[in-house]
Amino acid sequence: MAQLLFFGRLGDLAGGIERQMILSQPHAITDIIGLLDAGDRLLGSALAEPRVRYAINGAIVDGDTLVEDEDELAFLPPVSGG
Amino acid sequence: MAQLLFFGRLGDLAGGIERQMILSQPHAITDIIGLLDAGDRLLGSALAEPRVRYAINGAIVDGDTLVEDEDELAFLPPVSGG
Amino acid sequence: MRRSVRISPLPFDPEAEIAAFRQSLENAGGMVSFTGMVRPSGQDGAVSALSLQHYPGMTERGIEEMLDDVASRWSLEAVLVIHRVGEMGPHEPIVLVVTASEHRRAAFEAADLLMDYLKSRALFWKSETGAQGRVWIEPRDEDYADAARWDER
Amino acid sequence: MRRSVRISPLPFDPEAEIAAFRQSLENAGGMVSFTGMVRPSGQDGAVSALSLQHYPGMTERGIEEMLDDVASRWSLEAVLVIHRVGEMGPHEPIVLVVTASEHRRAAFEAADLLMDYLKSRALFWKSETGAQGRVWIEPRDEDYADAARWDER
Repeated sequence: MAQLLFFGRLGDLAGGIERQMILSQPHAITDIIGLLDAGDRLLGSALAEPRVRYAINGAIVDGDTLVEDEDELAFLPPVSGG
Repeated sequence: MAQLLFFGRLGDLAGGIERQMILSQPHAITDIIGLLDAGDRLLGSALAEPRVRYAINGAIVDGDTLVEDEDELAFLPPVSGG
Repeated sequence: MRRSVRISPLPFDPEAEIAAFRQSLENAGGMVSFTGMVRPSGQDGAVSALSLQHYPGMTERGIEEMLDDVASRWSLEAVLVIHRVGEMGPHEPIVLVVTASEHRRAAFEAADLLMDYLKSRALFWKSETGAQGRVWIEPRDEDYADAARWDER
Repeated sequence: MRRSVRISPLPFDPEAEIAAFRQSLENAGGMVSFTGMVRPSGQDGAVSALSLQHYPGMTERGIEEMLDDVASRWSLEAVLVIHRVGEMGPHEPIVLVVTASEHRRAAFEAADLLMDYLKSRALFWKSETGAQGRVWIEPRDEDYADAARWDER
């Protein structure tokens, strides 16, 4: 089961910071966004914004990268520290 | 009586930070350096170095400025704070 | 370069941290600190609360990489970074960066770069709760420009 | 801009001063401090004591003029300058500059400029006593260059 993390305002749209997703086979991140978009257009379009970055298991990756069932996939909107 | 102040290493050469000098008439600072030089060549040449600045009553002035008998004349070598 | 990074939901006392840091110094002649506080008025008027979120593990690794960069640019004796997360109110300290070096320029520049990075590149997400409810904050254009100053060097 | 300048032969506690300064702030989001300490090894090897002399009245006026310049360049909430004079030993604080502003850039730049000025232009004369006896210190070329950075702006 893949762990999905939604940071910042994405967590408000997703209704929580964490969500699980069962991936019977590896999926590209863009495909996963498509699946989420099918369930919630608002969330899907927010995740597809160009300023949102993706990380798999704590490393920044691009949208073509495949997510496996044991992975942690994080959606990172623009940051604002300090 | 004019008050002469010697800061930094100039005080070591002058044998103290303060010295009094009776000026029966106004003298240019360069003349006062000449008088001091006559008594102590080491002090005189240190005071004449181009990096030494002069202040009369707390205001920076140049060497032509006249010092009166009630004035405070300070010799300021290069500074080094903080 | 000695380094210490702490991300915590607990309040911290900036001056107690600065004092302990200073006492630990052996040969530094200069120490620079930056303390960031919650401003009582934010982008959207009066702020009643501020919330900071991070990505545990990844945020810390990102800051450690910034410190590798800092260590490669300047000769510093020590660096301290404390960043608060969770909920906090007006005037509470959010972030503290302290740097120490033999001569002051390195300490100033390192603290400046670290703050630029923390504001615009470190993985923190900030929201302010005011009269209009909760608003997520993004870096100001000025923050991106500040951080970009270090890219060419 | 609230301002406070103190030149004193008494030791001071930098962090107690920074804490009091921070508590006084009303709307600043950032505070920068620089603390200068006596380095145990100076230009001439181990330093056993350092002595700082000033010109009472004229030195204070010079610093007030620097603060006029600072106030004209940046929007700051408050500035504090403390400079010690007289005799002091290794690790003792010599100088403290603290600045606070709404956004951090002004606080960083103002503290940086004030330190450049204090090091190279303010009326202080410093001597170090080490193995070779007492040596008067003059600014390093770097200090003059640092201060000159602000002249064109």
